[in-house]
Amino acid sequence: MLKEQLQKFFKIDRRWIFLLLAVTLFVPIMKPLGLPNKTISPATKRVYENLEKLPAGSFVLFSLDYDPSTRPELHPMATALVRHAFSRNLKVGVVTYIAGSTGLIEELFAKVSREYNKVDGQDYVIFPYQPNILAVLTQMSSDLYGIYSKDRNGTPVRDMPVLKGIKSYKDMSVIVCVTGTAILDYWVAYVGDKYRVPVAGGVTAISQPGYGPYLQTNQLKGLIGGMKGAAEYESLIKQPGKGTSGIDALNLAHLLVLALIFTSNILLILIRYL
Amino acid sequence: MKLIKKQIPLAIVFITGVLTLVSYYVPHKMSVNYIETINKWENIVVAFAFLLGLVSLFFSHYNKISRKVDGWGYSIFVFIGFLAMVVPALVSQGKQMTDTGFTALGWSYKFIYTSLSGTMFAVLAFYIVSTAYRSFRIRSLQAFVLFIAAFILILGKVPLGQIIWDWVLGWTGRGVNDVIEWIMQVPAVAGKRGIMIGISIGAIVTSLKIIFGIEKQYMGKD
Amino acid sequence: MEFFTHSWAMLAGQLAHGWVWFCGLFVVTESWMIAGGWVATGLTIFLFSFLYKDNPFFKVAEHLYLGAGMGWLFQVSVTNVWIPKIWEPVSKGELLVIIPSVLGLSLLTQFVPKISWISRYGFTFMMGYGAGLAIPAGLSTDFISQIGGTIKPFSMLATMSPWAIFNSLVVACGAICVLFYFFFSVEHKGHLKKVSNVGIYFLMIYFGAAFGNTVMARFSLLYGRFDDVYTYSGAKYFYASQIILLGMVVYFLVRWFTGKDKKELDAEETAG
Amino acid sequence: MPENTIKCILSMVMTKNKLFLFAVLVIFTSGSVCAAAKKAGPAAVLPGFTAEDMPYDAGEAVLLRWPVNPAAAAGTAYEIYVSSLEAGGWVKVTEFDAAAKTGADIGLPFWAWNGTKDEHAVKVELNNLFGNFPPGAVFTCKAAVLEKGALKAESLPATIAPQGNWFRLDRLNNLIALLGLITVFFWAVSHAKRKGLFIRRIAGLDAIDEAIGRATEMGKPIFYVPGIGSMSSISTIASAFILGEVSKKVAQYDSHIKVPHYDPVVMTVCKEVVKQSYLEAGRPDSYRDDINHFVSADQFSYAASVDGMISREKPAACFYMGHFMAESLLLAEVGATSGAIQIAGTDVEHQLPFFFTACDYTLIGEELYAAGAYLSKEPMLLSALKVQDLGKLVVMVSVFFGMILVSLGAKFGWDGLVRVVMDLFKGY
Repeated sequence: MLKEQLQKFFKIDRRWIFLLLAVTLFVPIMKPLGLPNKTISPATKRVYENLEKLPAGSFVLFSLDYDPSTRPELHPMATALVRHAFSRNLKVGVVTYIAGSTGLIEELFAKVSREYNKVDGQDYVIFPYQPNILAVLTQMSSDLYGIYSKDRNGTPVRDMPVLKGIKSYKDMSVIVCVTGTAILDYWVAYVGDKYRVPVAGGVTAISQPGYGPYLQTNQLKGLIGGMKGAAEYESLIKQPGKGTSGIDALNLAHLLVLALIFTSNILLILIRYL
Repeated sequence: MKLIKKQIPLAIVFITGVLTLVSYYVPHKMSVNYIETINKWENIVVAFAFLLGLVSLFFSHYNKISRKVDGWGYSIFVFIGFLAMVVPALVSQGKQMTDTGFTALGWSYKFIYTSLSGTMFAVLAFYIVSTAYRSFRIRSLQAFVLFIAAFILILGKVPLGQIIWDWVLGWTGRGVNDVIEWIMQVPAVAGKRGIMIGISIGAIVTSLKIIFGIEKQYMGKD
Repeated sequence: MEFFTHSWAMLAGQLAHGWVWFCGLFVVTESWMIAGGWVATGLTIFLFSFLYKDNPFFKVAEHLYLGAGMGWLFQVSVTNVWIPKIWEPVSKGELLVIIPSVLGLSLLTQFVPKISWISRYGFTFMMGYGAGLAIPAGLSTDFISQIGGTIKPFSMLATMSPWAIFNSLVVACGAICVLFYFFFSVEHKGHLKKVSNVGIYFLMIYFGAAFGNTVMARFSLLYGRFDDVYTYSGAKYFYASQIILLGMVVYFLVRWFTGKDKKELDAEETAG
Repeated sequence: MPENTIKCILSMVMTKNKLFLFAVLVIFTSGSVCAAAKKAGPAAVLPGFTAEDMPYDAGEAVLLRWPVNPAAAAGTAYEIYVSSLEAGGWVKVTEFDAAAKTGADIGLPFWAWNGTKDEHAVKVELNNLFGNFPPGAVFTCKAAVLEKGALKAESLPATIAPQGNWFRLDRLNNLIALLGLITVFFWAVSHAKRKGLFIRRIAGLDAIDEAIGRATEMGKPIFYVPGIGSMSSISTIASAFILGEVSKKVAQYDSHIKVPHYDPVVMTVCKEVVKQSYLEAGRPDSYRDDINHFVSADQFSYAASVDGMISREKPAACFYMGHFMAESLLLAEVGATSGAIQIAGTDVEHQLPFFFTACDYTLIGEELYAAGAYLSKEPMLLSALKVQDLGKLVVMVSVFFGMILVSLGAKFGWDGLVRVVMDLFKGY
């Protein structure tokens, strides 16, 4: 009798599993649990230190190249980075080479600039979307205004206070590129190495392992990886946000998958030996 | 007649194939210009191919509606969805954002298209769980190896998993990240490289069959 | 003649004025954003409802998505290809663009069975282009560089730790065994069988690791969708998610009680 | 066209004897360099500075070479200046310290470049400095030596007109591999023996008969999903061929098959293929034009609609052959729960894990390409498989011997051997 019972449970209707997953993911959204976040990975810490050691007023360039499909992992990361830059009163410039990210950048800066009452044009500037990344990267090495004469709303940037004294990579303290695409590789290869500017990155969990070599040779001055990296960065700047609640949900979901695999194997053994 | 129907198309495949192949080995400005023009042409032909798809989609759903096939009511939604994206695109000339905020296209892209495609992508997470439950059953040694690799990766990627690993296997002195690093850098690379090399040779042989007209099956046999 | 052109100009002016008014309608105000919240969470819940059972709401969302997907691609191809790459060059007299347009048009002859063979001109061009690109690039990146990549670690033999040497040996032997597994024209028996079995284990590790590696990304996406549904369930959106979810549950309950489900289930039993 | 090639051969010969001349110059000037170093003139002349056209490129770069000065004091740096006739005036291109940018840093293989460690070699790309200039434009370049910021010596300005080269000698290894592959390919195709061609068992393909048989008994349709590749992608072509063989069997068993499409061009090809198969199976009457029907050209709406069809029609067998991306698991999991036998085949290696776990049989990578030959048993296709096996053999042998040679080279310090082997197996 027990064998049939287990057999039935073995062939369980998968909709119960779906319901279980939905609940495990929805609970942390409604009430973040704040599960322990063991260690801050050294790569994330290096990005934090690169921004932390900059004197107030130095210029940071963010290249935010992600779109709605990679938003859950990368948007919390970008928000934490911009919050960190504003909390250190750094001057911020934003460029993008993915058409889909313009909406997300507007949303991010509308929210965060209110928190730190930063003014567009004075404390930060957002440049328009440019399709041909290689041409722009090489042009910015000599003269930024050659390619970006106006910001994304069309106002001329030359006399903006945020860009005072900024002409090319030499005047920028650090460049952080948050993307799920190969754009970070362009920044490292065409800018970081050639013009000796520190480049740090933020990527999705899937593409994180690929950047091991760059980190070892120090071409990349630090890397935030996936939702876990975003949660680590949020705990570094002590501002829990979507990253922290996200990592709680992922913690539970991953353990759910493991628990399910275990039960199905235990059932298999039981049925075989009963 | 056979010349126009069969010989010339095969000649087009051969000439375009060989020219594109040779341009890889010729750095001269002429071959760079050739590649640029042929890329542009390819985009244009693909745009027309898309038109072909659009017309066949409208054709099949229009037939469903006119012949009142059961479930024809849903076909109307195909046209509604199409207009819900194209009309705002016309209105806001293809721009999603202006300084005042969302344009009409920005609205329909964010609330209609992204939520639909994002949701279909997210449904994958449900199916990953049900596939994991169904197929990671250790019936053979090979299945056991598959199970172990997936288990370590899934466990090690989340902080709680790392804590559990340290708690259970802390005595080995190896953090789960090092083990994941090793798995991804050594055995996984060997497996992936084996497959990639096989694929590349297979793809090259098939491409040669196309260029030299041995693989003609796609042309039909009249 | 003069009257004729005058009325044309009047008509054009009307049309332009009408169009500007029509565009004005589409200013995205706050109420549009709330309506957008309802639409987004509604479509999300409809698509997720397929996980429970195929139902009319899913079919509506599915067909809506068919149209929206094609609509989006149409808009992208018009703004990125049709206008900048075909219409402008032709209007500027650069007639070279005619050749690919003709090849593209030839594809459309598919709808006329008698002359559908003309479409071969279009896709043979695409096939030749694809094949010509694939051969040298594939040869260089997936064939020659992979051999180079496997050999490279051994060039630093003098400075490598025994563990690193062991790893590069494992990579090299693993790749060879996997290639053995794919051998077609040789019967896999004897020691050949053992080698290809070892190859299968490397494939299993690769598949397991790749599967595990993508799990986190997919869950993050699902978390993102749930997060959106949660934001649209706020008071600002008049509790959109709850109301739609409730509506779905009520729909399924009603179907359950009215016995429609049972008839359908029986139909499935007999066929299954 | 002809005078171009003559000019190019001339320039090749010219560079050959220029190199010889340059070598003599080096020996001659290196002696004088030591002499000059002692005489601290206001701006000594940097000896042996030459500018030549960068080989194997589209004619947009210049190569500057001059011998490394072994007696260079610490902290010496070089600055490169270039000026074109129209613009005039020196434009500073780059600066680097004495140890960097030697002949060995230029990433060209041994058969195309003889730069050594004891000479500086700097590649200067002119197009992003001077925009795209007309071919034949002349540029003058010079190098300045700075010691702790102070100008110490300057080279004689050298003029050069960069030209487009006709052959990328550094891709010679790629070309030889290609020619070898083509000759073996034609040998295999022309010597296709009638019979006696062995091909090992591929489980996934033997299961096709069983799947179609099961579909006929249960009177349920077969779904054949050709993936989301375009017609020019190799796996889609292989998938169209397999569809031909599968629909031939379906016609014989008088079962029915449905093929939802993502790409209209692939749909037109598959219509042609299926009609032909029904003809060959002697059942032209049971062929219906709506076997191949277009669904959508958007990845996830295609997956959503096919999922809807599979769950509604509960097919007996599902085939997923071709190019798949993230939607592979969406299709395979819905097919699995509707109880169908599932056979998948793709060459997209990061989707193979999902097909492998969700489907009953999976054709891994090149097994998809071999499926056409396996099912049709056509002698020519079977012998073409020999080329694929030979390619794998070449890889195994070169990895094996390459490993040994390079390890020996590294152990006993034969850097030349290591460089030769490494350059052979690198993509340029």
